[in-house]
Formats: sequence, structure tokens, C-alpha cells
Amino acid sequence: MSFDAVIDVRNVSKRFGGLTAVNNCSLSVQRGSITGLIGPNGAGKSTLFNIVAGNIVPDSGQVLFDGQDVTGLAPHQLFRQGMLRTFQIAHEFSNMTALENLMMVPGDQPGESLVDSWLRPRLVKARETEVRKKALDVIDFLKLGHVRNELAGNLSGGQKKLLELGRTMMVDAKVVLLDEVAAGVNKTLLHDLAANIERMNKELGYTFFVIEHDMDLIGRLCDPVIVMAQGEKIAEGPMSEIRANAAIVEAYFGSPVEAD
Amino acid sequence: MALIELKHVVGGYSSVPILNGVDIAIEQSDIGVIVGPNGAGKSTTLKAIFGLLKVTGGTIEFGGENIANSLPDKLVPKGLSFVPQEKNVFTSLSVEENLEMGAFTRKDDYAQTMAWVYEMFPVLAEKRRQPAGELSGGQRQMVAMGRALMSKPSLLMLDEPSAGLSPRYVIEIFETIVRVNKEGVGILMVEQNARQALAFASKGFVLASGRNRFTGTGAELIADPEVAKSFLGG
Amino acid sequence: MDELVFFINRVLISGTVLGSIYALGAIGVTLIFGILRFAHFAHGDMMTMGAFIAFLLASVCTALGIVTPIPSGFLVLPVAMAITAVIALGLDKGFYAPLRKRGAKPVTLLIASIGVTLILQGLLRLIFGSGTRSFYQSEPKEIFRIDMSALGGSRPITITEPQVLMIVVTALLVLGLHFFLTRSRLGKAMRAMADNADLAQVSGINTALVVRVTWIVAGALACVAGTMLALDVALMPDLAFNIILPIFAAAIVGGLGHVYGAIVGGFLIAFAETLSVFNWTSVLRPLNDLLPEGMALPANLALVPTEYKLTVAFVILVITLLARPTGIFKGASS
Amino acid sequence: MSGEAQAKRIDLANPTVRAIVLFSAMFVLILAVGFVQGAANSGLLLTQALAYALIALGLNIQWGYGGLFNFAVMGFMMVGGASVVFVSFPVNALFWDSEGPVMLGRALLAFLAGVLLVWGARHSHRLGVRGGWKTALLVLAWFIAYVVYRSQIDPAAAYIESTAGFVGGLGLNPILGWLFGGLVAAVIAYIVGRISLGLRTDYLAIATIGISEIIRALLKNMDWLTRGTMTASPMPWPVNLPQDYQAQGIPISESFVYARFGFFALLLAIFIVVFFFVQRAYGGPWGRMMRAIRDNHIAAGSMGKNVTGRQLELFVFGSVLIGMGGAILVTFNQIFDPAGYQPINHTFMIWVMVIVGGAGNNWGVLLGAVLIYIVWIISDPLAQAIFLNLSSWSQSLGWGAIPEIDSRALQMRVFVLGIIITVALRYAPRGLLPEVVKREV
Amino acid sequence: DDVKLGFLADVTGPIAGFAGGMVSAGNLAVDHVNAQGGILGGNKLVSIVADGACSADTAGPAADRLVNTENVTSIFGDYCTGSTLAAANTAAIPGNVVMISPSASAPTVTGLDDNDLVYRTVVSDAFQGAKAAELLLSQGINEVGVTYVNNDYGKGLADQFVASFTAGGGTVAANVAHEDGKADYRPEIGQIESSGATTLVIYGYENAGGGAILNQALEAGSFDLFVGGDGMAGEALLASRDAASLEGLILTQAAAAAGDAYDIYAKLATDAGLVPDTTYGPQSYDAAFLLALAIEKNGSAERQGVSAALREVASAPGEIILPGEWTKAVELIKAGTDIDYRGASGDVEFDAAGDVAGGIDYFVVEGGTIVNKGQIP
Ligand SMILES: Nc1ncnc2c1ncn2[C@@H]1O[C@H](COP(=O)(O)OP(=O)(O)OP(=O)(O)O)[C@@H](O)[C@H]1O
Ligand SMILES: Nc1ncnc2c1ncn2[C@@H]1O[C@H](COP(=O)(O)OP(=O)(O)OP(=O)(O)O)[C@@H](O)[C@H]1O
Ligand SMILES: [Mg+2]
Ligand SMILES: [Mg+2]
Repeated sequence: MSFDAVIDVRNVSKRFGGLTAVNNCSLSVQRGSITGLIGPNGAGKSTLFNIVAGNIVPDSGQVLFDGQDVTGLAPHQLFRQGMLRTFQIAHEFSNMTALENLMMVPGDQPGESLVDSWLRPRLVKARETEVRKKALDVIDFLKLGHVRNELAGNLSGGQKKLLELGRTMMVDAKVVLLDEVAAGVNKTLLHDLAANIERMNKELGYTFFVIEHDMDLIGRLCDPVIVMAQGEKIAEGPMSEIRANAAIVEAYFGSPVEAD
Repeated sequence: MALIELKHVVGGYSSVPILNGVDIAIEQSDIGVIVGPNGAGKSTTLKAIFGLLKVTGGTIEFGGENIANSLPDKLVPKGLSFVPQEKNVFTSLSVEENLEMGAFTRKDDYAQTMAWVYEMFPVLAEKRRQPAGELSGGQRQMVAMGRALMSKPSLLMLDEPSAGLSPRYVIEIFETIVRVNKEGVGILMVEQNARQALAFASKGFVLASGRNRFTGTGAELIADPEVAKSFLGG
Repeated sequence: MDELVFFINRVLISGTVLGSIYALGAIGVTLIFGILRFAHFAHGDMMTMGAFIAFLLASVCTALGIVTPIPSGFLVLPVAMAITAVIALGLDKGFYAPLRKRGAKPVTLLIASIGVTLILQGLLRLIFGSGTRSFYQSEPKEIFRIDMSALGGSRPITITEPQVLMIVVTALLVLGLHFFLTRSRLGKAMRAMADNADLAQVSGINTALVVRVTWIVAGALACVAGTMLALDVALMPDLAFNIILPIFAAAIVGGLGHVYGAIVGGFLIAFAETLSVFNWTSVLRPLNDLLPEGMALPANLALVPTEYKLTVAFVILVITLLARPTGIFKGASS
Repeated sequence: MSGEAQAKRIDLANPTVRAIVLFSAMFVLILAVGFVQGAANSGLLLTQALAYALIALGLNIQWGYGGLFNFAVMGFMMVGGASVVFVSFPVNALFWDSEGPVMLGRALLAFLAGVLLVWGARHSHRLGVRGGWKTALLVLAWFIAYVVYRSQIDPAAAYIESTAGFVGGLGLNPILGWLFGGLVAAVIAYIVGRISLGLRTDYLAIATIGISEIIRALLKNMDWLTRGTMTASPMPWPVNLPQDYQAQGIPISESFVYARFGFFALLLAIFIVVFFFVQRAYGGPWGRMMRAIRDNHIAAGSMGKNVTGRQLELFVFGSVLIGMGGAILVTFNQIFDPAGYQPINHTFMIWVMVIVGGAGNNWGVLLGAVLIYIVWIISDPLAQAIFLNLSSWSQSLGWGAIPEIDSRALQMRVFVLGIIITVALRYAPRGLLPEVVKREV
Repeated sequence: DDVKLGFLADVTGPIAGFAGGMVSAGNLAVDHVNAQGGILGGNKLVSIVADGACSADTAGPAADRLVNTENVTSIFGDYCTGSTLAAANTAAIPGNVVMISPSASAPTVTGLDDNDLVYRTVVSDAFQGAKAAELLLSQGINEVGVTYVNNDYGKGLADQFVASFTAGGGTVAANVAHEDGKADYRPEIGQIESSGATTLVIYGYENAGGGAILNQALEAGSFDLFVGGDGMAGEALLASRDAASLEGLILTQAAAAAGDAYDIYAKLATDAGLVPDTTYGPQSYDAAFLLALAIEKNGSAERQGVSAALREVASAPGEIILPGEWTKAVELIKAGTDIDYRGASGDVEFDAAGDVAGGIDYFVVEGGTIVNKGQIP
């Protein structure tokens, strides 16, 4: 079935002490899709992301990226192969400005090699100008222009999340993993962001793999949606189908709150 | 007289002010919800009330007394309580010890309050000996709220209590908040799940750039097309 | 039998005594780290200072003609602990509190504590000179020799009075500290603050009070540790400065911020030191009879020469950390 | 006073202005010291201060750029020192004519065999050995390697110590020795880094302290190699010694000045080149990447930066400078004395230089190194002046003089230094010249 | 004008424990000079103290300050071998300044290419170690354990002792280094004890590791007999210990001058409120006093000629000068009579390398006191 799966997770398990966070889980993400991943708190979604992105080595099982076994590869190696992720809890570089946070993302900057930075200053400078321009564009899009010179550690919770998202726009990636980018982000801005994600998917061919608790967003963007619970995949399909599944609705959505 | 009243509060982390005049008034029976774009100063407002940053202008009156720039260990005995958005439980302490820490400022016997908290969150009574670090996200949020309630506050402040929670927990948490409010505790909270929160809020405040932009009941704000478009995502 | 007695004297007793010293020092270090999140390098000199204060008080006692069955240095300990605690509070107020207030990084506090070390060392030398002193100038040190002849040994098991006191005191203090931290409100508040200082503040815990209590406890513990050490060996201005590295090693191996970790770490380092240079021939000598003619155990079967004693302790440390990067008890980090 | 009033009007918050003001103050201090102490002594102080600045720069690369808690500065300085002894100390004919080289050769073979064995055990999983078996095999391999090496090196060491004293040097130019010192430090840093860079903050600190103590114990006790506590001296200089000038008929007092400033000029040239390259790398994307890794290594890894590789790069780069600085100091002082190295003087003092100067700011570190070094040197007469006066004052009050005041006053130099460190940090907790945030204009 | 004498002292760092006493002893000599009419026709002799910190990095600049900034005539110091060599190479030798070290006893100092500028009043370890070995063998002690402080002093002494002792047919069952300043030496003691030796030779310092080892060995009751070098000698040995348990303890030390030179010094020191036999105290007194004599003999505060004058005042033949006899010495020098200083630490006759030769005395603790048994034959 995984003919055109860009990410293929096969029988992956991960335990923390006595707790099995991911339990023999298999799933795949099709090239060019925006795949959603939902499930109750503690279902193991972020752990699965960590495994796919190389931040955690699974106890057993395999992860295939573009048809190749990448289990156990370091995050920076996966980045080089075109995988980019965001973090649920913002991982900003707190002592660097917002702009610098974005400028450090592009790979293969000649200035990052000691020899080049000593001996080929002109090349370094040319690339640096390019990177800065790109970063400024992204920052404006995220409406963070006025805080671009602020230390990232001093940004508000939501602004950090936006920065987290901004990183994915700094490079051309094959696959982007988004871990709850919407949490804490203002809804109006979120509309623009969603539109941009759709655009990147359609026009630039990015594949997105999205963890989200915001059902409106999932409903608008994602097809298919994968449901995880207790470390296992329990369902997959379009949102409408998921909503129709009584068990999931009971376990995951609950009943709407009464107005006072 | 309002339980808490912020009049044109100005303040910030350094010399540059983040709050440029915030006005908020909450009664004991109110659930107040602050909404607004990212970086508007919502969290900063709560921190300013709680003495965690410098207020340089305006007044914050709580029970008729100006409490601007008082520190938490003075404010908690007066009846204020605060649940930060993240890292809001002591992970290495047991659930019961977490609750005790909430009662640290109390000199009287707090056994009754603890029973009340356990009654409200029965699942916590089951896990009272377990370290809070081993609980799920939703349970932690209950511990955090329980801890804040242990000081018997008249005003409970919450910073994005629903962020990161799965829809089911969001509902639960909001229900709990309503319940706590019915027990006679005023609520002031910041939310990005704005529509849902404003639905049961008795007062709503829209902040932008450190200033009030709209104030009204929750229903009024939801109904206001301008607010809905600019702040609630249409 | 003699081999066993030798092992008891040279490994069990020595290791326990040394381990108690390291543990007492490391508990203070680990407490300060847990609450204030920095490595307090001047802790060793606080220990030395405590010992000197006890020494002064003991001299006063002797001068007043007070004779006691237990060493006077031990008797004056409560007073000395109180004084050292006050000095510890003063050090915090004078040097560390201003830095904390300005939000300095842990490393800045660490470097400031190096400055404090230098200040204390200078003062100790200015006031007391640089020579060595003994608590037992006027009274002999009592030595218990447990005769082993009944069991067929020719040598006694030997232990001195201060060593017995030290082991007992360490055990009592650890127990007391345990109850303080798990049962008292203030103790729990200390643990809460070590866990999450921001939330502790938000909960209305008087963090300034907790910090003060931490320094009081750390200062009092330092005084006990220093005095016990000085009772066992001798008193000199660099008494504890010289063992601050193994003390830190103990706190780190155990996992910073963990009182029990500090104890385990202290004994681990102490026994590593003791065993690494222990001459195994001395206990294996009976095997010589079993070995074929012409073959004998070498005279010295120690793992390393004594010059490398501390080295072994540090090798153990590095290996432990490689296996458990934040110490045996999963410690905090700054 | 008026200077300070003026400084108030100047915007001290502006990093450039602050740097200019503080460096001017430093030059005034140097001039004052030069005026009081004379040219010859100042030449010596400046040279040593600059060597320390080179070392501090190395530590700044590791801590200021990378956030690596390297507390093995002393160890790397000693490595550099031992290296320059080996390269530049005069040839010991006694050793080369003896059996020593052959025995050492055998020991080297044994060492390599041991390395091979351990390497083999580490890769034994390729042969299907796994889990506990592999660990057991590894421990066994280490043990055998240790025993085999000891069986060769112990007799060789005893033989060399009894026949030739120690191996002596190669008699080459000291500058080659400095480079070699940097190289050896690099190799050791690579090994140490591979082992320990996975540790964080204080845990790394104590592990490196341990490694530094291990290096010290080895160099202090490997008499056959370093002469141990018996010290290797006098080390040759790459430039003329005062004696050489005296032989040319230059008066003694001037000969000191010529010799010292000759050495200083050479060192300054090296320092400027190093500083230029370090600054250039730090100012560009390389520095930005390193700061990102320091701030959040997990995120940096996910943004495609090879965290372990880069941290190793920093660790090695910094250690090269520390090793070179250690080698230069040995050459300048003309002695390698392993017993003279103390963590407090050679590790913590360098940290004080970096933190007081301003971690992450090379200019700040240069300032901190020179300032702390000068303070350390003038604390000697300063402490005497203060405490001799205090003693006579207490005498005049009838309390009697402080006993042994001559030596106790001098011992108070550590007190003076302690006060200066704490006061400096109190008023500049992020260092005199803090790291500059790169804001756009 | 004042005549400046540099005191290069390691008062901070590893030997801070006894460096202070050495400075005081040196100052006692300076006081004697000044109290008895001063130097060079009534000038005051002043000591300028600088800290070498027992570290090459610090001793170099400190010596240089004395030589180039303070312009001292001669230097008393440094104390540690490493710092002495650094001070000599950095400043004293190129500056043509005489240095006398009271304590840098390692054999390395002998071989220093010093233009006859570096002297010492402490006997080279090589000599004392050999003599001690002979003594023990002659008393029928054939098996010993040795512990030495791991620095140039202890190592030099122990190496020579072990070489001579084994060459003479004895067995060194264990030879163990110890570091000064540690709290606990029981492992070291245990290693020696386990070798079966019942005699322990301690080459360390009484007021540092050596003394602590002695205490802990006594507490454990591990050995029958103790032997010590000059670092262990001194009244303090008995002052803080139960003398009865030390019965029979043997000490070796450079032979005191014929006559009562040491006793005279001891009285002078006690009168001045000092402990006479602090570690290297007598050697320090002698070094400072000799420099004063040499300057007086040389006739000016210039550096040129001090070395030659030092050899004249220190060596026989000549009228004997004892510690404290400054007025007498000055008069004799004025009269053109050759003098010969006999110091508190021994005869102080310098050989070609600037080392003191001379005999080694040995002492035994008998009946609660230290009894001088005379020179080791
Ligand atoms: N590093 C860790 N150590 C121990 N337990 C962990 C660790 N990381 C995650 N867990 C546990 O594993 C389980 C799965 O966590 P995970 O973060 O993957 O959940 P999630 O599905 O992302 O939940 P949420 O929606 O709340 O983010 C949880 O019970 C969590 O407590
Ligand atoms: N410690 C700080 N130092 C300086 N500025 C800060 C600090 N914390 C926050 N700010 C600034 O204050 C402004 C308001 O922040 P605040 O956290 O109050 O926003 P918010 O309204 O809660 O936003 P969000 O919805 O994203 O949480 C932001 O622009 C932020 O950059
Ligand atoms: Mg998650
Ligand atoms: Mg916020």
C-alpha cells in the first residue's frame, strides 16, 4: 500500500520506563498530502514525531523516509534529506533575535565552515544577504516585524509558536512535521497560516504531517486524518468519516460545553 | 464594588512598556476572559496583577486596596491565585504535596479545603500519593487548578488553561471552571480558544498592543462582527 | 583472621569515615544546588570556617576549665553551627543575593563563589595563621581497639572516638534531614522550590524564606562536616578546600539536587578511592599456601599506585556519568 | 572622579562606547603599572597577560560560543607545556645512546596493540557479539590492554629514569613546540570530547575537572617523559634572552627590556592573527550557528546542524589555543613544573577572566584576561600595603600587631583578588563587556 | 640609604602552611642586623617580600619585581624548587642577583647553570637520603616501608634513600607517594602496612601530610618504628603528640654547627616569640643572615661581588660567627679579618655548585624528648 508513501512507519515501539508511549504502531504519509494526526493527550503523537524526525531512537521497528530506512539517523541528517519539524513546546534560540532564529535555519551556508568563513568572505557575504532577505519576508508574513530584533526568549508564548512555524518556511523541504502549531496562536492569524500551508502544499509540493487538537483546522486542511490512542493507530480516513465514528467521538471529542 | 479593578495600568519588563493602559473589572460572580492577538499583552496583564513585573502607571485594586507591585506571597493570603500556562505542577512532589504547597500561606487548618478539592476532582483523590509528573496533561491541569484553589482564593487567574488539551479535556476544564465559579470564586482567564471561552464568559476583554480594544459581555463580543473578524478568526 | 581484620580496618572503616566526610559535604552542595541552581564552590571553605569557629569555642571552653567526657570540639557544635549558619546567611546577602536579583546566570554565581572562596581563605589565614592545629592539644584522642584474639586474630580492629562520632552524626543528620524535607512544611517548600522555583513563588511560598533556610541548613551542615573532619585529622586553613573536588564529584555522581544521591555519591567516591589503592595481596596472602612451589602473589596487588588514587575516583565518576548522564539519581542541571 | 563623571555622560550601554572606555581604562592601568614597576617588569607582565588572554580566548570559544563547561583548562595547559618540553628542550644524548628508545618503541607497540584490541571489542557487534557479552568483552579488552601496556612501559620508565633521567627534548625551535602543543591538545581534546561532550552543564564540568586531574597525575608522575616533580628547565626561547643581549655588551637593565619586548612582539603578532580569525568566524554564520547550538541543541539538531560534530569542533578549536598558550607560558618562564599547576590558578582563574571580561565577547575576554592578570600581580604589593597598615594601625590602638604579618599580609592577596572578582560581577553580572546581541539597524 | 633584601616567599599555594614561619625566621635575621647597628655603616636592612606561590607562572614575575622594580641587592628565596628555578632563570641570573634558597632541596638545583648566583642552605636530598639508609642498615633494620610527599623534596629524598638502602642489602617493601593537604592518608598507610614492613620512613612535612600520616599510623597502631627526614624534625613533632608512643623514632637532619649554634638560635627565636624549629626555619635564618654578611663584606649595596663575598663569609677558615652575632661580624669585617659563619642549620660551607655540604646528624626520641645522637658516621 505504501507505494508512494514518503514516510512509512513500520511496527514502531517506544517505552519510557514502565510506560509504553508508542506501541507497535504502523502508519504512512502519502507524498503530497496533508495528513492529520489526532488523539487524546498522552496518546504518543509527539513521541511518534520524535521518532520519525530522529530525536528519539525507537526500541523496535523501522522508519522509512522516501523509501529508505532512516531509523536511528540523527535529526540533522534527516534535515539534509528534506525533513523539517516543529516542536510542540517552542524550542526557540532564546538568546538570539527573532530574525537570527530564522537566519540560522538554511543548511549548507558556506559561512558555517571555518575555512570558508576565513578564506572566502565574499561568498559568505553574498549568501548571507540572500538568507536575510528571505528571513525578513517570512517575519513580515508572520506579523512579527515589530519584534524581529527582540530576543526570542522574550517573545510571548504565541509569538514563539509562530517563529517555530516560520522555520519551516525558510527552506525547501520535502516533508514538514507540524506539532500543534496552532495551540496558543490567535485564530485570525491562524486562518492566514492555514491558507499558506495549503498554498505550500499545492504550489510547492510540500507534504505536511500535522498534529493538532484544533478540529476546525484539521477539518479544513487534512486528508486523511489518522487517530492514535495509547500508542497505537486506531483509525484512518477523511475527517467526516472520523467524526462519524461513535467510539472516537466519545473518547476524544466529548460533548460540547454548555453555555452559562 | 468590583472584586478586582485595573485602571489604566502601564507596565513592562524593562523601560519599554508592554501594557499601555489596561482597564479590567471583575466581580466575584464573574468569569472574565481576555482575548487578543499574539503579543498583545494578555499574559503580561495577569503577571502585572500578580506582581511578577513592574507596574509603572495606573492602579490595581483588589478588594478596595491598591495591590500594584505587591509580591505573590503577599497576594495569595489576600485571596489571589494564579495558574500559569506551562510548568504549573511540581512534578517531583506527590499530588497531595502539590495541594499542600497551594496552602502554604494559610495558617489555619486546610483539611476541609483539600476535601473540597478532592470532591471536585475525584480522580486526584485516587492519585494523591503519585508524583504529579506521572499524570496525563489533563490531570495535571486539574492538579494545577486544585493547587491554586487550596488558598481559598476569591479570584482565580488562569493563563490559557485549555492550550494543548484534546477537545474532550477542553470541555472538561471549561466545565470545571464554571463549577468553581459557581462555588463563589471570581475567574479571570486568558484564552485563545476564544469563541468557546467567551460562550460562557460573563465579561470579555479584547486586548491589542497593550490596550483595551473592546469590552463587553461574552455574548456581545461574539456577536460583534468587527471583533469576530479581527480577533476570533471570522 | 588477620586478613579480615585488616580488610575491616583498611577498607570498611576507612571507607566509611571518608564516605561520611564526603557525604556531609556533598549534602550541603547538593541542597544549595537544588534550590539556588549553582555550584557553590566556597562550600569547602565554609566547612573550614565552621571548624575554626568550633575550635575557637572549644578553646574558650578549655580556658574556662570545662572538662567533658566527649571532645569539647564536639560539645560546642550546636553553637558553632548557629554561628556558621549566620555567616552563611551573610555570605548570601553580601555576595549571591545581589547577583540573583539581577538575574545572573548560574555560571556567574559559580565564579562569584570562587571569589568568596578566595576571600574566606584570605580571612582564615589572616586570623588564624597558616599553621596546623589540633582539637586534641590538651586532651588525648580516645582510640578504641577491639581485641580479636578471641577469634584467632593478632591485630585489633581500631577506630577512634571522632570516627565513631562522625559516623553516628552523619547517620543522625541524614535521618533528620530526611524527616525535615518530607514531613515539615518548610522542608516540602524547599523541595517544591527545587522542583520549580517560579511556580513556588506563584504559590505564595516565601521564596526568600526558603533561600534563608537553605543557607542555614547548608551552613550548619558545613560546620558539622568541617568540625568532624578536623576532629578526625587536624585543623588547617585549607582543610576542606583540598577535598572540595571529591565532594563535588560525590554530589554530581549522586545527581545534583538529591540528598540521597549525595550520600550514595559520597560513599561511592570514598570506597572507589580506598579500594583502588587497596593491596589485595594482604587479604589473599593465605592463598600463597595453595599456589604451587615457586609461585607467590606479588607483594603489591593494588589496582593503581597511590599517586593515582584520586584519578581512579574521577575515572569512576566519568564512567558513572557516561552510563547515567545526570547522576545515579537523575539530578537537576543549571 | 571627573573621569567617572564624564563616563556617565558617555552612553555606557552602547557596546562600542563601553569597550572604548574600558579599554582606555585598561591602557591607563597598564601605563600606571609600567610607570611604577618599570619597563622590564612591565614587559614581563604584558607577555604573560597576553599568553593568558590567548588561553582565555580558547575557553571563550568553548564556553562563550558553545556553552561547553570545560573545566579542564589546567590539563590542556599542561599538555601544551609538556609538548613544548619534548620539542624544544635540548637533546638528551644519554637517553638516545641507551636502550631507552627501543624499550619505548616496544611500549608504543604495546599501546597501539591495546588500542587495536579495545577498538576491536567496541566493534565486536559486527561479529554478532551483543548486549552483556559485548560489555564484558569490552571490559576484558580494556583490562588486557592496560596490563600489556603496563608490562612494557613500567620497565622502560624505570630504566630511563635510572639511566638517563628522562627522554629530554628534540632541541627544535620553541615555536614548533607551541604548534606541537596545540596539535597534541587538539588530539586529546578530540578524545576527551568524544567521550564526554554528551554530558550537560555541571556534569560536564566535573567530568572535565576529573580528566584534568588525570592529566595532571600522569604528567606529574611520568618522570621518564616530563621529569615530573624534578622539573625541566631552562627552556630555550625563540628570541634572544637577556643574557644574549648582555653578551653583546648591552647593560643588564636594558637587556631585560629588549628580551621581554622581543618575546612580547612575537606573541602579539601571533595573538593578533588568532584574534582576527576567531573574530571573523564568530561574527558570521559560523558564530550564529554555534550560539544556536548553545541556546538549544535539540532545535539546532532538527534545523540540520550536526550538534555533536560542531561541539567537538569548538572543543578542539578552543583547546588548541589553550594548549598553545600553556606551551608559550612554559617557554617564557623557562620551566615546566608539573607540581606548580593548581586547578584554582590554572582553571578557575581562566574562568574568572572569561566571566568577568564577558563570555561570548572576544574583546571582553581580552580585557578580562589582562585585567585579572594585572590585578593578580599587583595584589601582591597591594595586599601588603593594606594589611601592613592595618596591622600597624591595630598596634597603635594597643591591640597589638597581627602575628606573622609579613606573610599573612601577602596571603591576603587572594582576599584582594576575591573582593575584586565579586565586586566586578556585582556591578557587571554579565561581564564588563557583555556578549553583543546582533540586532539589525 | 636602606639596603634592600628581597624575600621571595611561597606564602600562598601548596606550601602556605609553613612558608609563613620561614619568612618570620628570615625577618628575625634582618631584625638582628638592624638592632645591632645596621648594615654598611648604620644603614637599615629592609626586607621586601614577594609571593612566588610555589608556581613558575607567579614566581617569575615576583622575582622580576624584586630584581627590576625594587632593585634589591640579593634575594632570600624562593622556597619550592620549581619556583626557585623559574625565578632564577627569569630574573636573578640575567640580573646578576644572588639567591639563597632555604628549602629547594632537589638535586636539580645543583646542575643549574647559574654563574655562581644560586645557593641554598638546605642539604641536597641526595646526601641526606644516603646517610639515612646507612644509619638504618647499621642499626640492623633491613626492611622498611617508605612514604614520601610527591614533590621535588620528598621524591628526591626517597629516591636516594631507596637506592642506597637496597644497594646496602636492605629491602624496601613499599614505596608510596602521598600528596600534601589531604584529609585522609589511611589508604597509603594501609598499602605500606600490607607489605609487611614494621618500620615506616616518612619523607614529608610534619605540619602537613607527613604529620597526618604519623598521626593516623599511630592511631591504627600499624608500625613499630618511625623514621623521618628534616621535614619531620622539630619540637612540634612531640608538642602535639603523645611522646610515649613515639619512643625510638629516628630523625635525620643536616648536622648543626659545632658548638651551640643551634641552641643560640633557638634562644634568639624563642625570645622573639617564634617557634625555633618550624620547618626550614633555621635554614631561613641562615640564608638571610648570610646575605647580610655578604653584603657587608662586599662593602656596598651593589650586586657585583656579592657572590664572591658570600663564599668568603660562609667558608672556613676564619673567625667563627654564630647566629645573632652581627656586631662582632661587622667589626671583624672592618678589621679585615676573615670570618666563617656557623649557622643554626649547620656549618654552611658552600661547594662549587652552591650547595651546602656537611654531615647529617641523627636524633632519637627517648624518654619523651628528642636526643641528638651526633653525626652519622
Ligand atoms: N521523555 C519522556 N520520558 C518519560 N515519559 C515520556 C517522555 N516523553 C513522553 N512521555 C510519556 O509518553 C506518553 C506519550 O507522550 P506524547 O508526548 O507522545 O503524547 P501526545 O500524544 O503528544 O500528547 P499531547 O497531545 O498532550 O501532546 C505520555 O504519557 C508522556 O507522559
Ligand atoms: N521577559 C520579557 N522581556 C521583554 N519583553 C517581553 C517579555 N515577555 C514578553 N515580552 C513582550 O511583551 C509582549 C506581550 O507579551 P505577552 O506574553 O503578554 O503576550 P500575550 O498577549 O500573552 O500573547 P500570546 O497570546 O502570544 O501568549 C510581547 O511583544 C513580548 O515580546
Ligand atoms: Mg504532543
Ligand atoms: Mg500569553
